[in-house]
Amino acid sequence: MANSSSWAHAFLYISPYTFSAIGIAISIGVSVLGASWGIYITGSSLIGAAIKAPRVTSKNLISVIFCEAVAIYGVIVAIILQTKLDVVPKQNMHLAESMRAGYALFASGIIVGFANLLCGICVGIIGSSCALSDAQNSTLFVKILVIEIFGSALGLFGVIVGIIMSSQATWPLVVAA
Amino acid sequence: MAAAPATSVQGTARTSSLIAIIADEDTVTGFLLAGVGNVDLRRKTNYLIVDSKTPVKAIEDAFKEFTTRDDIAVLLISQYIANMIRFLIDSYKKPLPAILEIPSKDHPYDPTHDSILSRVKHMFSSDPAGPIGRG
Amino acid sequence: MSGSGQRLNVVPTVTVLGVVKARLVGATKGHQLLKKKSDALTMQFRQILKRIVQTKESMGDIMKSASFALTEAKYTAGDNIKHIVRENVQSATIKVKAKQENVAGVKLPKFEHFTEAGESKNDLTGLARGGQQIQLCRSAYVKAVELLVELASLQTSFLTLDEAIKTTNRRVNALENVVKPRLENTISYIKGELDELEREEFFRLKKIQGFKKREVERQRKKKFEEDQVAEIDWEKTHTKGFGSDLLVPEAQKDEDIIF
Amino acid sequence: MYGFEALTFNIHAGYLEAIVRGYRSGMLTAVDYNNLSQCETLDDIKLHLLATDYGHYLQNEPSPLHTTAIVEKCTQKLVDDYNHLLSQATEPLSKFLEYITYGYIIDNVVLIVTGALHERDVQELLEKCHPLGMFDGIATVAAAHSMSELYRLVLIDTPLAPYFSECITSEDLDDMNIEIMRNTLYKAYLEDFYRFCQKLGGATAEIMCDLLSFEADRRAVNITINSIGTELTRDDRRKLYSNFGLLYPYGHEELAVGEDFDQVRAVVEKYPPYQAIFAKLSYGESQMLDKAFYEEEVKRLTLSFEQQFHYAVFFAYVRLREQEIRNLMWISECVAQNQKSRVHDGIVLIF
Repeated sequence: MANSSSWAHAFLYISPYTFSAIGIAISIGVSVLGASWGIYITGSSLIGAAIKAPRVTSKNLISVIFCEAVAIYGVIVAIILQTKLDVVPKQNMHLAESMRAGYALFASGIIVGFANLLCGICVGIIGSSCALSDAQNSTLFVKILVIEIFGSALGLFGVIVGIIMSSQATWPLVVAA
Repeated sequence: MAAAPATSVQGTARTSSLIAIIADEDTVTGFLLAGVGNVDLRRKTNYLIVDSKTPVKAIEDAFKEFTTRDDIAVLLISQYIANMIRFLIDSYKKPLPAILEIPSKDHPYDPTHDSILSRVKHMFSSDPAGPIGRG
Repeated sequence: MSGSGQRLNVVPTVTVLGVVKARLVGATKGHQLLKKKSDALTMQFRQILKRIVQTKESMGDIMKSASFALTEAKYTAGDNIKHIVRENVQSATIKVKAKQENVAGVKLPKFEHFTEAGESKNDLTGLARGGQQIQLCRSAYVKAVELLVELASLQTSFLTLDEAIKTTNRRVNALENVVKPRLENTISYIKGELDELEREEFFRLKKIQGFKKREVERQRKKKFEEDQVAEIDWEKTHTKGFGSDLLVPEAQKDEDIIF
Repeated sequence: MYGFEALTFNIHAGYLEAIVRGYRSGMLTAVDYNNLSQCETLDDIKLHLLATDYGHYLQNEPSPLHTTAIVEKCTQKLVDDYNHLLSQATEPLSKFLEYITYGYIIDNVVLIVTGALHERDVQELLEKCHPLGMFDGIATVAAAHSMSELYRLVLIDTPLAPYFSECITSEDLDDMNIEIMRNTLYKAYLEDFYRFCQKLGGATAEIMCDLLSFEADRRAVNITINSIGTELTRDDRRKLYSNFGLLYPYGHEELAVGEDFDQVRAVVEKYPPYQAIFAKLSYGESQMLDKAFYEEEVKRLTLSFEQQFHYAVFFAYVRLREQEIRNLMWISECVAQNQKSRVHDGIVLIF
């Protein structure tokens, strides 16, 4: 804190709430981005494949649901994260503990958001392949579905770590004497 | 035995003549590939392509035209097309141009329909002693 | 046959007989010659027949393989090849020359195909795809054309020979069944007629002879009667001497119808 | 950015890719071919085809069926599929799809030019054109009286214009063998297509460049073999080779001087991918080469379906359909000509 006009100094003065809010926003926003990305990848292929093989539509909705689940992860984590927010007395605002809580929520939001983004894309691409393969050969559906499940598990890892991370966030509610 | 036929080739060097074709598309294509086709200055061809849309009238006209043109020595005609204008062919008596019925690719050759061959067969079967004595 | 009983309308004389006999000899000779010609033609005809049947059969196979070669060409070079070929047509490179062959005086047309020099436009067809197949197909069709031209000349020969044999045979038969019998009839008629004449002549001569004898007899009788009348004594001696071999009953019966 | 087209590919082309794969699944399989080769008449073939994607096209065909009718209808199916794809495609896929047809356009233009030189009826010529190679104003091609006029009036507006200007000067146009012109154009087209695919990048570039290289090499080998014994000089021959592909440049130099089939074979066998093709042929035998190349091409085209998110499937689909039509033509011709023993010689199984 030698120089009060340095970037690091300025950074420290950002409110932990800002970080928390950004974390929550990233958690849901990026997750939904991932989910929608996955859905359009799957969806466009699915629609095309369904023209020649209409039977694939209902089965391959599972891929869409998997992508949708990614968004739901984001929503869940966002809700969990926002419950972590507490009202902190003003003088505790820049205590180490509240700073830690803010960063924890921020990090957990980033973890969940980007894990879900990539998970969504991953599931989407596999889902698209799944739709195409299913249209050609219906025995492939279950096999690719297994891969898809592994793909969607990636998002869960992010969710788990994110939730554990967010449990680190405690706010100093009592003003130290 | 009769005396060996006095066979002497008299090279009457007539100008070269063409081979005319009335057949389906593929057969014509094949013969054109071999170099039989000819298009003269008035854009008259020496071949007629017959498909399912060609009217019998057009075939008849082509047949009459080819048989009256003096630069044609041989007229090849697909057998199934010949069957359409059988009456014309049967009434055709001139030795030149020679009418030749050829098989087309999806109509296997049927010797019973060939007017020449049927005459040949007729002679062989009805008159085992040979064609002498008819008359 | 139809000719029996018929004869030429001639005057039955010896001269005519000579003429008719000469004609018969001519007809026989002609018949023999024509028969020979017909045999020669028939032999040729039989050969042609055999070859036509053979060639027609092999034509089926050759055309089949040729059209299959075209299929192969179309397979490798694409279906469009036929249009390209058709648009490339300009002037025929394979042509036919008509020659004439003389078999026993019958002129048989004979075709010979020949390839006119000059590069064909189809040389480079299918350069990038299926050129070889196209060339194969082309040679297959050239082979087919060769065969067909041969067949065409066989077939025209067949028709011409058929016609020639028919006329020759008609002539042979005419000679054999009409002309010759008629001439023979005429000859026998003339001969019969001449015989008749001869017999008639003989009879007449006989008659004249008889008549003359009778005349002689009568005159002798007359003389005898005159002699009897004149000199009865002479009668006995003369009658024996003159009338011994003239005593034919016929002559005696007919004595009053003369004059 | 290899591999990342998966992220954005589907925005424009996902739907069409799925459709084209759907079309692919409608292609005839080994079982179908087996059944077809058992047929006795063309009507039997029709009956079999009625159960496939071609059914809709063949059902109204009157009964004395002709092989040309079958081929025509099957081509119609390909054309309809293609037009369906093209109408929904956006840049750059639409451009790519158009590139596929340039080959047919070249064929059509050459056909009409040939016909026009011989003063044939234009309407008649148009009927013979391949439907994939139609473009607006194709009829006016025939209106041109000389080649330079043709270029100036008509071709300048077609996609072929750059190929003409690139490789043919107007002096050349008038006295050029039409077949050489076709191949020169095709060479320019292949090179252009190759550049375009490289520009597209990603899996498309990778697969398409491989396919086009194969095509270029095949053309080089075929041109060499087919020009043996013709008036085509070595330099002219060399000019017809496309400037890319596995054989480029050293193989081309060697091919250009090749004088017989075995020399060609010696040159090409130095390249491992082609060694396998030639290994199937015995020495001196060149007739089955075309089929061997078709088989290799089909193999490569089929493999392109193993990868997703690239344009090569569209190319592969059109080519495979073409091969399928060839197969059908072969089968129906064999059946029509009663050459059942030869049926299996011509079928290149696709899947």
